[in-house]
Amino acid sequence: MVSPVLLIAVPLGLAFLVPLISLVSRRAAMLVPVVACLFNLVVAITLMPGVLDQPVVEKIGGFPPPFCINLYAGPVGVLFAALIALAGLGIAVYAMAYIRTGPVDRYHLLYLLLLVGATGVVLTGDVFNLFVFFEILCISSYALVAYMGNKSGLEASVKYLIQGAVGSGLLLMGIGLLYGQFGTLNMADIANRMGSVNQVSVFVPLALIISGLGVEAAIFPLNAWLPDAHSSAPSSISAILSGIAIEVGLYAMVRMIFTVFGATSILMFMVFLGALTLLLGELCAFAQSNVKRMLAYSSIGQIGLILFALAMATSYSVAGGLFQLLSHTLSKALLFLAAGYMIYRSGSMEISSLHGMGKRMPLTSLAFTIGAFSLVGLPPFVGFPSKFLIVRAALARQQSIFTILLGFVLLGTLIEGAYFFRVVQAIYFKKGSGETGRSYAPAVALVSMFIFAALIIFVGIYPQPVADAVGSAATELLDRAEYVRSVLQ
Amino acid sequence: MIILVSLLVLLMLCAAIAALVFRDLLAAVIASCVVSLLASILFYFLHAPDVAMAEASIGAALVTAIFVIALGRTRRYEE
Amino acid sequence: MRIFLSLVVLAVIAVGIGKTLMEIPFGEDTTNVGGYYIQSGRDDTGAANIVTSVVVGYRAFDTLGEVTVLFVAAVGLGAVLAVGSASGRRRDVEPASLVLYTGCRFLFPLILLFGAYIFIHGHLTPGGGFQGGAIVASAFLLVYLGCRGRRIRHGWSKATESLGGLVFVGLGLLGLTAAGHFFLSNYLPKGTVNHLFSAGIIPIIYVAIGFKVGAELAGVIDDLVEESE
Amino acid sequence: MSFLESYAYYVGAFGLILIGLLVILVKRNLIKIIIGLSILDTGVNLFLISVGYLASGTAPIFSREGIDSGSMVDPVPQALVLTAIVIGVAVLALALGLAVRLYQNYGTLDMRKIKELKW
Amino acid sequence: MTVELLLGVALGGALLTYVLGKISPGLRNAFALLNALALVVMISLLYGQSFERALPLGFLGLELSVRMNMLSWFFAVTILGIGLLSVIYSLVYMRNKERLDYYYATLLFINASMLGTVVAGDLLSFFVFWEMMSWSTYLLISLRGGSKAIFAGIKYIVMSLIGSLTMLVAIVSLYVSFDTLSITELAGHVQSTTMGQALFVLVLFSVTFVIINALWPFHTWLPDAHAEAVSPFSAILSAVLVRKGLYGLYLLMYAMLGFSMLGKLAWGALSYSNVLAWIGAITIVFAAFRALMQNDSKRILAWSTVGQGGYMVLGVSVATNLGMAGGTFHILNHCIYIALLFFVAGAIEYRTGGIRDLDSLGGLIKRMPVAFVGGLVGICGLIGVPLTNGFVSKWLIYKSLVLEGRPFLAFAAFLGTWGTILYGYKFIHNIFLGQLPDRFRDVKGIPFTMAVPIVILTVLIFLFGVLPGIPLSVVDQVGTYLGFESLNVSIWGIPSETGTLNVVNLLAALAVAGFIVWLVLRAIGRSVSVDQDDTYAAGAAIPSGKYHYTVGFYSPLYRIVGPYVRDFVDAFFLKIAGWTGSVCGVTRKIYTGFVGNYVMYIILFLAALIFVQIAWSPW
Repeated sequence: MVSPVLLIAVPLGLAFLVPLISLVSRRAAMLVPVVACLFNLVVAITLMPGVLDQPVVEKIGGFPPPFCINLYAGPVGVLFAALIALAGLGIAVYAMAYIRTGPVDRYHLLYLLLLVGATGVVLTGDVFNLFVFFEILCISSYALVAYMGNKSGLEASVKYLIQGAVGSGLLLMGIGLLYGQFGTLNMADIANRMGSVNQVSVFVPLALIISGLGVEAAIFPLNAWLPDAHSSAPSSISAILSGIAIEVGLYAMVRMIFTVFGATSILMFMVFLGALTLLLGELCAFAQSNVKRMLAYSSIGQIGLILFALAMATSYSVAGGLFQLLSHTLSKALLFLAAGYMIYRSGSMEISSLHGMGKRMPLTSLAFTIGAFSLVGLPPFVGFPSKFLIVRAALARQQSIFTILLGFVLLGTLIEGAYFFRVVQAIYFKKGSGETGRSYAPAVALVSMFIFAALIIFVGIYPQPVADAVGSAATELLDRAEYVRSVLQ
Repeated sequence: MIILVSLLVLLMLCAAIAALVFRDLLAAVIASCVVSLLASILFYFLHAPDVAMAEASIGAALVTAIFVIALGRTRRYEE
Repeated sequence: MRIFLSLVVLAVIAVGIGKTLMEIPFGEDTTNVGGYYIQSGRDDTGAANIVTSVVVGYRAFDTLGEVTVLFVAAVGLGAVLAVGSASGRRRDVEPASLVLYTGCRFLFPLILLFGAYIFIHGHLTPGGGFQGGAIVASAFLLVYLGCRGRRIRHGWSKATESLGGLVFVGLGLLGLTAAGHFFLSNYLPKGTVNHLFSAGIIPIIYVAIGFKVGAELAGVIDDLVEESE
Repeated sequence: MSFLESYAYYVGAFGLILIGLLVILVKRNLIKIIIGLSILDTGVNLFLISVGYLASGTAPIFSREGIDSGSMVDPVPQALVLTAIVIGVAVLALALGLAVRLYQNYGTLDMRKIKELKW
Repeated sequence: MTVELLLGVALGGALLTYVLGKISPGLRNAFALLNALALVVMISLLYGQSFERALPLGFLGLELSVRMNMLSWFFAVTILGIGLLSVIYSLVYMRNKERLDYYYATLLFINASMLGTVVAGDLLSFFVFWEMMSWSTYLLISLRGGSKAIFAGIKYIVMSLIGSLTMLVAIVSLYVSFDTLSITELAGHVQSTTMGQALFVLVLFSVTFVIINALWPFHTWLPDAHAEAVSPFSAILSAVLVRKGLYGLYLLMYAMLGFSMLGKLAWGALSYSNVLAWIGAITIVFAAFRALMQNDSKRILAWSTVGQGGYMVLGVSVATNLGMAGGTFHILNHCIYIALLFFVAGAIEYRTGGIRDLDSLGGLIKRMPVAFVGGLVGICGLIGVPLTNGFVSKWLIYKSLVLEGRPFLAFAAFLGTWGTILYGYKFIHNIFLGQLPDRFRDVKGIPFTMAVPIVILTVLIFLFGVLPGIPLSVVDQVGTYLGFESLNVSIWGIPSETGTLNVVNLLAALAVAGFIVWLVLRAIGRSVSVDQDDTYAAGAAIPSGKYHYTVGFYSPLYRIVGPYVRDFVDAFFLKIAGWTGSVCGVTRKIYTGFVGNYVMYIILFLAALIFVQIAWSPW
């Protein structure tokens, strides 16, 4: 019997082990995240089939649910956990080669803790516990953004920290108000009692929580930290931030809205917000000449797309949103990883310095291209099935407002396509100045990139298993009563 | 009792405003330390001795110390 | 202009929150989970201090996360201050006066002892691992102030941090194999309430937390005072 | 008087929260902003504790036999605040570390001058 | 012989080519050639078969299928045939260039995905192959590098992305309504749809197909892309890739919607077919004049591709069996002669060191006779000179227009043909006739493997021109598959009540006319050939370069019509792109860099939420 708590406890134990290990050898610490992610991946995959039938509610401490903190390992949680472990594994492997300077043991330790925080957020069934894991996620990402110790990294990190701290303050206030009204912190319990209070009075906590989580989820007016942080962090960290951190924030927000508050009335607003975030993100990305900043803004756009899909709140759309989330994780991680080594070789983040990279680093460039195509949603890459699902969901609403919004969303995709294709051209067809010799990224980094590329193509061609998992995850997210029942039974 | 509490609250808010307006950062830090200390007393009045202890030892003492150390390595006055 | 805008915006938020607070009457019993904890906390966990029974019993998982947050911050601070640091030099400052020096040396063990008392008795009296740890750290702060030039050895503090965390997680994981098959379940005998050796794993966890928090906060101060390595 | 009785703590808590936010909004100095964060945290903590308060209650500790368990204040917010305080100090420590490094790199802590990253 | 195998060979061959190229270039070339040849053999074995089969691999719960019928077969054969010739041509043309592994692999991949679009049995796999075709084409257009090629690539992919996004919406909308994407099943369901939805879907699909078929006003990507791509690939682009748009229109208009539905979508004269026909007519005229203004050999051909697309659409939108046959046959013919012409232009480019500027070429007839013959025949086909294939198809289109009583459209088509004659003549004249510039004295003839495709295509033009019955029987089967009445095709032409197309009679008439001309010329006497420098101006010999009279060809005409035939659509699109850029520039200013502002956004967001709730309580 595998318990979902292992997904958190074992990596955490390994993380606590790292200082001891690093007393012996600093470089040995870099294996720890790899081991932890492999373990988590195995556990999550083992849990997956059972969880698709019946969610596992893990009572921590063994008390009955409203009184203990419970982990809720439903399809969503386990899917996210698997995704975190998978992306975490690939990026950890990459970082083994990529991170060479500074206190590497601390880097890998913080990285592992970031993954632990993310896993905790997606598995927990308790509001305050979610806050705590969220803080683990955020604080480790503040530190990691500044890891390189350069000016821009520090600046980005400070800005991120200030906004993140304000966000978490608001979140905590919201949680406090919730506790004041319901006297409980268990998500299912709050959901259960939600009907018993005045709906107006739960709005302020909802607004606080949306604003608080929205900072980490990077929805439109709250996302100013993202381009700075993602572009200044080491590329492996940009990859995990873009691939996991903001998605986890979005998950938390959606979980709050769907399950805890059941606030269907605000969803239309979130749909608009998603479309707006998408358009603004893509517009800003279009104007960038710095490749990592461009990727960062594109993450904003993608988050907008995911939010758009999730907030439509039909089983199709939520499935599509989750699928898009997965495909964004894989693609954006791949893009950042590939861009990382290209930037490393060319010494500059400007797109113009990537000219001729197709010849200098053919495999890395190929990886970048695959990521870019996938993100734009071209078949046969993983971005296509998710885009297909989202379009289907929007059209299945059969309302002209959704069709119009879909038009804006697709306009965003078009802009995204334009700037990604521009970069791909710069890589392949523009003549680079200066050095032209071949130089491959280290084998370990290439292996990691090709794990992602292979997944992108494989899931793109054969999306059915993912689509099934995502489908039942959507059912779980939308079925509030079932959530409450299975926790409080 | 309630008058005492109200006074403490008032004092605390004044300290907070002082932290807002002081241009001498060290004074602002001390003001925020006072805020924490008064909050700690309020915690005690609210029957939360654990929290009062934690706020006093962590929020008032350690945080202030960290602030002062950090101030020593940056500059003391706002530009 | 900016201040004006800020005030208006904050006023709107204040009004909104104020409206919501009308729904949360002050000083009245609105709890439902808390009531259960008060009723059965003593029996469930064996701790006299219900806050402790919540912190290390019912919501021990939060506490694990909390310990991790502090750990993250300590490690992160070390990473931030270590990488590409301008100089590895220690700032030369004049030594403290003899009175201060002697006073510090005298007080240091006493404060340590007090901190230890606080976290060992966490399940009985107010206080616990965090408060005790903070007091322990303040002892080290005193050393930095009074006995300049002395530093804790990083190896030891790292090992303490590590072991503290490992004990916590390890105790929790043992719960999976021991009685009840729950993470962090209290499987040790609970003893008699209000005795030092009671409440099962709670004192052990609190001691571990105390050491860990002490080491981490001291490490934080150390990192900030000196640019390490 | 009854207003004070009911809301003194809330006023204090939300006063702190709003002042903290105001500091963050209008101040440019990083240390000042971090002070603002600390005040914000204190305010939130005070609010949480006030939520759990029971007018005629006692501290939730069975320090001696015969304490009426019905009159204890809610222990849960206290547990939460313990956690929140530690999280707050963690964030503050990291922020101050970053501030120190930022000062080494930029020679200033004025956030208006620290904006190499924009657009 | 199954379609799955065909697709597998095509896709696998493309990937394998890349891998083999890493081992040995010779092996790669041989394999690419073999692969292309094998595909042609396989597709010819599939002639006349008709089936539809589900693929073993589903996609998101949808069944994917492939099918084979005359429509698919017709398009597949043009794709694979031109693909083969293009590969043959590339062997020498691309020699000594960089990135050949990439080139061959992508070329074969494009062919494979085009093949996929035409054999797809459902709209989803159609879309998937379509997108694969789009991005792989994008990857090859800019192969040459240089700012122009890169601009062409981005222009193409953005237009193409617009097209595919609209198509995706259309396809998904059909899927949402009918829960199937199989083309045959949809054909049944679509009849029951509402007018609004039918129009929605039709317009969205049409945008896609009009873009890829480069009809006005979405033609702007084509001239750049075709001119900047390497010549063998330009041939593929012009000959077959562009015509995927027509395949799409066929599917949409006839295989799925059907006549009755199309007939219902009309408000007076404003019917779908009419709009399409007028778009075709505008395209013909506009493109003819634009082509006339060009001075770049490949750009002329590119614009002619735009114009010829107009003819096909005219034929298709007339929707009689004659028009249909004309349109379909014109696809085949155009594919043959435009490929030929691109091969010729490429050969000139190859031998002259990359010169495409018509002002600086000339007199190459003696140096490159094979190219001249190929070029002349190709141009004749393009113009529609009798005895070439272009004549037959254009004749069918004109005839159908006249029979349907569309004089204005017919006039537009004639006007376009006049333009074609003018620019066709310019093409031939400026390259092959006139003086030979000194620097081209030592130009060699076309290498053998490049000549092979040219000769084959030249022969085909004549063959189909003289014996139109061979291709027309296939074209007729396409027509009958789409539900048109069968034409009565004989090997020499199409006999019918309203005037018979019979190439034998034409041949006889032409022979007589030719004989008379010959007699006249003989009676007048021979012309005298003089040396190039044998001219005098005011008694002084002028250096020969000065009166290279191909410079400024048609310049009086330019002066008259030039101001009116600017490509204002292109300018408009570029302007939109520029606006987007400035909007982006403004938008990004939100992120001011000052963290106080950022926190203000957060607080403002929260306050706005609360304020709206307090004021109006919508939530």
